[in-house]
Amino acid sequence: MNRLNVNFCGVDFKNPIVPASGTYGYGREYECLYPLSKLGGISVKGTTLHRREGNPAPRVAETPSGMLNSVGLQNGGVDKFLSYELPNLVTKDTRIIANIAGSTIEECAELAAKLKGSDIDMIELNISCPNVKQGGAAFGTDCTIAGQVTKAVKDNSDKPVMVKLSPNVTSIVDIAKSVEANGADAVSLINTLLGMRIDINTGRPILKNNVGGLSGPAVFPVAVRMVWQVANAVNIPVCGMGGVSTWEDAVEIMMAGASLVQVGAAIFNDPFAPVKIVDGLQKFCEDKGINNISEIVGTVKPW
Amino acid sequence: MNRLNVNFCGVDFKNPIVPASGTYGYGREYECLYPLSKLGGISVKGTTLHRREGNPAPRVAETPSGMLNSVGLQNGGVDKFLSYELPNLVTKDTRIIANIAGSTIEECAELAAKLKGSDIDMIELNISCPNVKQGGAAFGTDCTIAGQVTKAVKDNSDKPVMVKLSPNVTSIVDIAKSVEANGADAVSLINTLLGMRIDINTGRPILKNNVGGLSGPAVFPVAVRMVWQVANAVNIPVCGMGGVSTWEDAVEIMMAGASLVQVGAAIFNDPFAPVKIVDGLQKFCEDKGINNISEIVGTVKPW
Amino acid sequence: MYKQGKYQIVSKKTLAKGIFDIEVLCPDVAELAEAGQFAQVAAEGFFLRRPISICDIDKDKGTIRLVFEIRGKGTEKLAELNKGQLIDIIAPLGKGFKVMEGKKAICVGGGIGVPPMVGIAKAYGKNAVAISGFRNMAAVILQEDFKAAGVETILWTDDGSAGRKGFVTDALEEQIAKEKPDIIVACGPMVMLKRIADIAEKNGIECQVSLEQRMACGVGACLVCACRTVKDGKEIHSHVCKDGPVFDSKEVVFE
Amino acid sequence: MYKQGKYQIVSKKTLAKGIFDIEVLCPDVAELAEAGQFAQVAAEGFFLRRPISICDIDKDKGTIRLVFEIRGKGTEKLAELNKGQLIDIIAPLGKGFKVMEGKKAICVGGGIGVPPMVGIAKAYGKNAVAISGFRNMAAVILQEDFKAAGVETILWTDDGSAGRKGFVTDALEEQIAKEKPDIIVACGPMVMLKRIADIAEKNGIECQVSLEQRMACGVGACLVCACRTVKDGKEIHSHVCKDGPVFDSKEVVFE
Ligand SMILES: Cc1cc2nc3c(=O)[nH]c(=O)nc-3n(C[C@H](O)[C@H](O)[C@H](O)COP(=O)(O)OP(=O)(O)OC[C@H]3O[C@@H](n4cnc5c(N)ncnc54)[C@H](O)[C@@H]3O)c2cc1C
Ligand SMILES: Cc1cc2nc3c(=O)[nH]c(=O)nc-3n(C[C@H](O)[C@H](O)[C@H](O)COP(=O)(O)OP(=O)(O)OC[C@H]3O[C@@H](n4cnc5c(N)ncnc54)[C@H](O)[C@@H]3O)c2cc1C
Ligand SMILES: Cc1cc2nc3c(=O)[nH]c(=O)nc-3n(C[C@H](O)[C@H](O)[C@H](O)COP(=O)(O)O)c2cc1C
Ligand SMILES: Cc1cc2nc3c(=O)[nH]c(=O)nc-3n(C[C@H](O)[C@H](O)[C@H](O)COP(=O)(O)O)c2cc1C
Ligand code: FES
Ligand code: FES
Repeated sequence: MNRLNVNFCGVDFKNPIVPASGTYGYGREYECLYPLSKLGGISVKGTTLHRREGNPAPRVAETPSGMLNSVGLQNGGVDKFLSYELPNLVTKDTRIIANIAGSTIEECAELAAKLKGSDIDMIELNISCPNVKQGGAAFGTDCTIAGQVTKAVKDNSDKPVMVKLSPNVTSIVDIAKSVEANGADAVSLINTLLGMRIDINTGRPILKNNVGGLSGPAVFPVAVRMVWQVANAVNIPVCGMGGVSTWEDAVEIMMAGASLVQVGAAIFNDPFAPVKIVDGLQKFCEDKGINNISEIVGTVKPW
Repeated sequence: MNRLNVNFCGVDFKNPIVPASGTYGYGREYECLYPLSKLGGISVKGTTLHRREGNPAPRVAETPSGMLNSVGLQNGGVDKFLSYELPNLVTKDTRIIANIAGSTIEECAELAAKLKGSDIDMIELNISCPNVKQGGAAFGTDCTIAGQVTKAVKDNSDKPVMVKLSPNVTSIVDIAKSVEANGADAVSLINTLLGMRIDINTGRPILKNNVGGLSGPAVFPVAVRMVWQVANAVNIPVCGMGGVSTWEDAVEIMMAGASLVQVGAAIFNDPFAPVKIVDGLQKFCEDKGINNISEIVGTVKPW
Repeated sequence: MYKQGKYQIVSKKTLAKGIFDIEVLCPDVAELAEAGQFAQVAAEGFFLRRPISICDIDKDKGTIRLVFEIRGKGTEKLAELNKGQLIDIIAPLGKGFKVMEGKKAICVGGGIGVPPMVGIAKAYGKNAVAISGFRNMAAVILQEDFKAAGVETILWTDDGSAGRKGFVTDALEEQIAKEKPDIIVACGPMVMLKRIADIAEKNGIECQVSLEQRMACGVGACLVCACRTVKDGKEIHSHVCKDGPVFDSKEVVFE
Repeated sequence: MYKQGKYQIVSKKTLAKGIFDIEVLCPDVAELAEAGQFAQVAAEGFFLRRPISICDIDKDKGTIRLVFEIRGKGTEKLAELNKGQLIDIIAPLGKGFKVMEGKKAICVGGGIGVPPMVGIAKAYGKNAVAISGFRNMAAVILQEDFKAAGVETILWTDDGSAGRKGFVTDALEEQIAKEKPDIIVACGPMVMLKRIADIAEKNGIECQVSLEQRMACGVGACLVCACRTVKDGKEIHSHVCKDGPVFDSKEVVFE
């Protein structure tokens, strides 16, 4: 018995585990290890209106229990996504979350419009990328703009829209409430924390972009806290992520309030991480006599 | 030749390594391992106007490459500090940084006034404790209040005042500028990032306070980034901390812009960490032919 | 006074499923150590050290014994350590049990609370009675150690599969009825300690309990290991690593 | 097509100070592997895997060889692995070198860029000339491996303490003058590769270079390992782990 199926914003996921945007491409690279149908869904690489080359390399730096990246949304653009990636993805028997980002509100709206009528299951609106000059974090750190972008995308979309929040803010709850008020069907969090590493031998930042986004197990406690705060403050579902690498982590972030869980950087360490987490959750439910994993969502009892 | 002496806000430190407030008590517990005179200084446990019992236990949770704490400023109060701890500390041949925190602006002012004429070398005004209900983070996340507290303390103090900033903000640069504008002689950063862990067996937060402050190597890249941003935005010196555990880390955060470095959670893992870092820095200077460690401060060359 | 260092493991035994007994050669630590103190043990790959009681001290050989159970990932890592390898410890830490020459003690241990009873029971020798409680026969450990030191042993298990069936608190009441001791020392779950403290108080016997709390520094500097105690009629937060782990039971505020 | 698993180390050798040669029994990987591909190697305690070239492949024995130098903490950890232990790798990854039946190749390696030359030189066998450059005699590695495969070896060192004194680029020009090859394959520092690409172009010889870049996934999914290349006259970001590590030198934009 599959005890893991969850309904998130009206979309049925066979399990709550979804590789995080930007860490899994469009799934092609992992298919030789296991069928993508084992995954609840895939949040694809951030898609922009036009092809982007991203930032210069190096784009990655290791950190204790984590990493910084400064990819800067390299992608082939939405048309390539629709014509080349999506037709392939729809054959994989897994949910497709289109992660989109724009430099202006209009661009975001246009992106959403382009995805209208397509076979994607949901939109994840990224207003929190720390690695781009326009849009990105600038959207995600201002309540008013965050709300406006959300509204623009909702107005142009026929899919559930999940808004991806930045952790680099004083109050993530305020941003979450603002996007909820503007029609977001769900929120996902956390995107990466802004960080920096310096090569002490050269005296230069390791990343060519100087700064980059921190992810991996190091950020997990911050993610759990933010998911918990946001889940308690909004009435829309929460997709949790940030450092999840084991099924225990998935249970923890779900107890904090996440109905859906994305797994990112952990995949670089262990490409099987998402499927191991799925298997672990299934066994956890069986061992504990939990009929459906959704039952644990938000069950943490604060002191 | 000691290549490590630094002048910070007019105070001479024999080296830039200072155990971080709250992680080293008043030094008494480490004296049996090495003389405190090996340290540049000690930032003592956060001191409040009156004795505080702090939060209920558990007050600590382990995290990947780090830990959460929710001590909540347990301390004996400023009078006990002045009568019992300070007389002992002044005999130790190391600089004394009094870390103070108040629930109101008036309390902070009063604390500063109490320290007037005492043998402390500097004040570190903590406006960023995530574990107390009043004051603490509430001060450190608002530019205006941060400025007001700073001014109140400066007006009542005859010592250099360093203001300790919270990383849980959208723009730490804005807060830093505000405290600078209000007379701060230096800033120190980062205090802990707010985080949470849940015991999945009991479904309850591990910390009795539910949430706590994240520190240790996990936060190091965030600290380096913030030190770099702040050092580039203000004209007062920066005391850097957050995850520093090796001399290489100390060099890195100094290159980012820190003139003084505090070492916290690393001490729990290795009580000799601060002295190992001092020795490592000295050797680094010798190997590289650096006459004084201050020469590397802020030397990172961004791309 | 404590030391920090990497010391050699000179022997390793499995006492029961998931329970290990390692003997560490650390003359400087052994020299300072007292029964009831503990060590902060580094587990590779984990940020915080794990507090483990010093089960026994051999000052002549210069060794201490650490007996621990796998409870999570850190102790699992510690269990991988083998004879000949180095273990990184900070020890001895905290305040141990009182040893009163010529006085009679009952040492009560429950489960993984039994190890710290070995050292203190030995100190009282023939004047000590060691009451140990375990879930079942498979979990029984360290009884021979008490006997070898001339300590009278009383064994109870929850299911009666070894010794008598029932809880150590019942065993304690029986033993007090038989021969009232001068002091009771105890280590085990909070509920057990609370009951023992009550029994001690009712019978007017001095009682020391060894508490647990999550720790960071282990030496009294970080203040995370708070426990509620009463001093001069006022409730305050003491610290398990420095003021304890051994406390007079009258001081402890049991929740 | 690649595999991920923990495979046994069947031999370990020290080739020079800080340079290790480990042979890993991984028949499924060896079966798939081609010269020039690499492995993503997990180093215990470190979050990211370390990319290491596949130095040599023995499809009959089912082994691959990884030759690596200690460059930092991760490779230091890898160097602790011993014969009999397991190593966690993802391999084979990326695109290897072209093997053209019956054609002549010059394989140029500089320093730790020499190991990936072993597999490809072997593939060309007697049709290959291996030019290797090292800092000094103490750093010289793998020359016997080339010879055993019937490959002509040319050795230069920066200080002339072994072979001839000078840079491999000079050696390459000399060799081309002697006998023009059909292809040049090279691995080493960027400056060396750029020079070699220029020499190849000047002489109208096809040239493949193996690039390095910091990596995360190693399989083409995360896009961190960008390198500037020219495709259809347009400069784009390709990815070392998937589009490379071996690139046609004409595609590469050397900074
Ligand atoms: C003074 C003292 C003496 C102890 N003596 C012994 C002993 O002799 N033998 C023995 O088997 N155990 C003893 N314990 C308990 C032992 O410290 C824990 O079982 C151990 O820390 C669990 O670590 P883990 O990594 O396996 O568990 P995890 O749950 O993975 O650990 C996560 C974190 O929680 C802490 N933690 C979890 N449980 C406890 C606990 N019960 N007490 C304190 N911290 C905890 C860990 O130290 C770590 O920081 C003692 C505890 C204290 C405070
Ligand atoms: C395709 C490819 C093949 C390689 N083949 C070999 C080989 O056969 N033998 C060999 O000795 N080395 C090889 N390298 C280089 C090797 O990957 C690095 O020396 C190693 O990653 C350094 O790790 P560290 O932990 O010792 O250094 P640290 O500096 O501590 O590593 C920190 C981080 O930077 C990365 N990093 C540092 N230097 C490099 C580098 N030069 N290239 C890529 N990532 C780096 C590390 O992987 C890690 O993520 C290869 C690199 C690539 C990209
Ligand atoms: C290499 C890399 C690329 C990423 N690209 C994107 C992206 O394109 N869009 C996006 O919304 N998030 C992106 N992220 C953020 C992740 O989706 C995720 O929010 C973050 O990494 C935290 O999760 P983790 O700790 O599990 O990796 C990227 C993360 C990494 C590591
Ligand atoms: C147990 C603990 C107690 C702390 N108490 C204080 C405090 O009283 N005052 C203060 O300003 N910072 C306090 N801090 C924050 C540290 O001084 C430091 O800013 C933070 O831990 C980051 O540094 P680290 O990663 O090196 O520990 C405390 C940190 C810890 C871990
Ligand atoms: S663990 Fe630090 S004071 Fe007890
Ligand atoms: S390392 Fe991930 S794409 Fe190359």
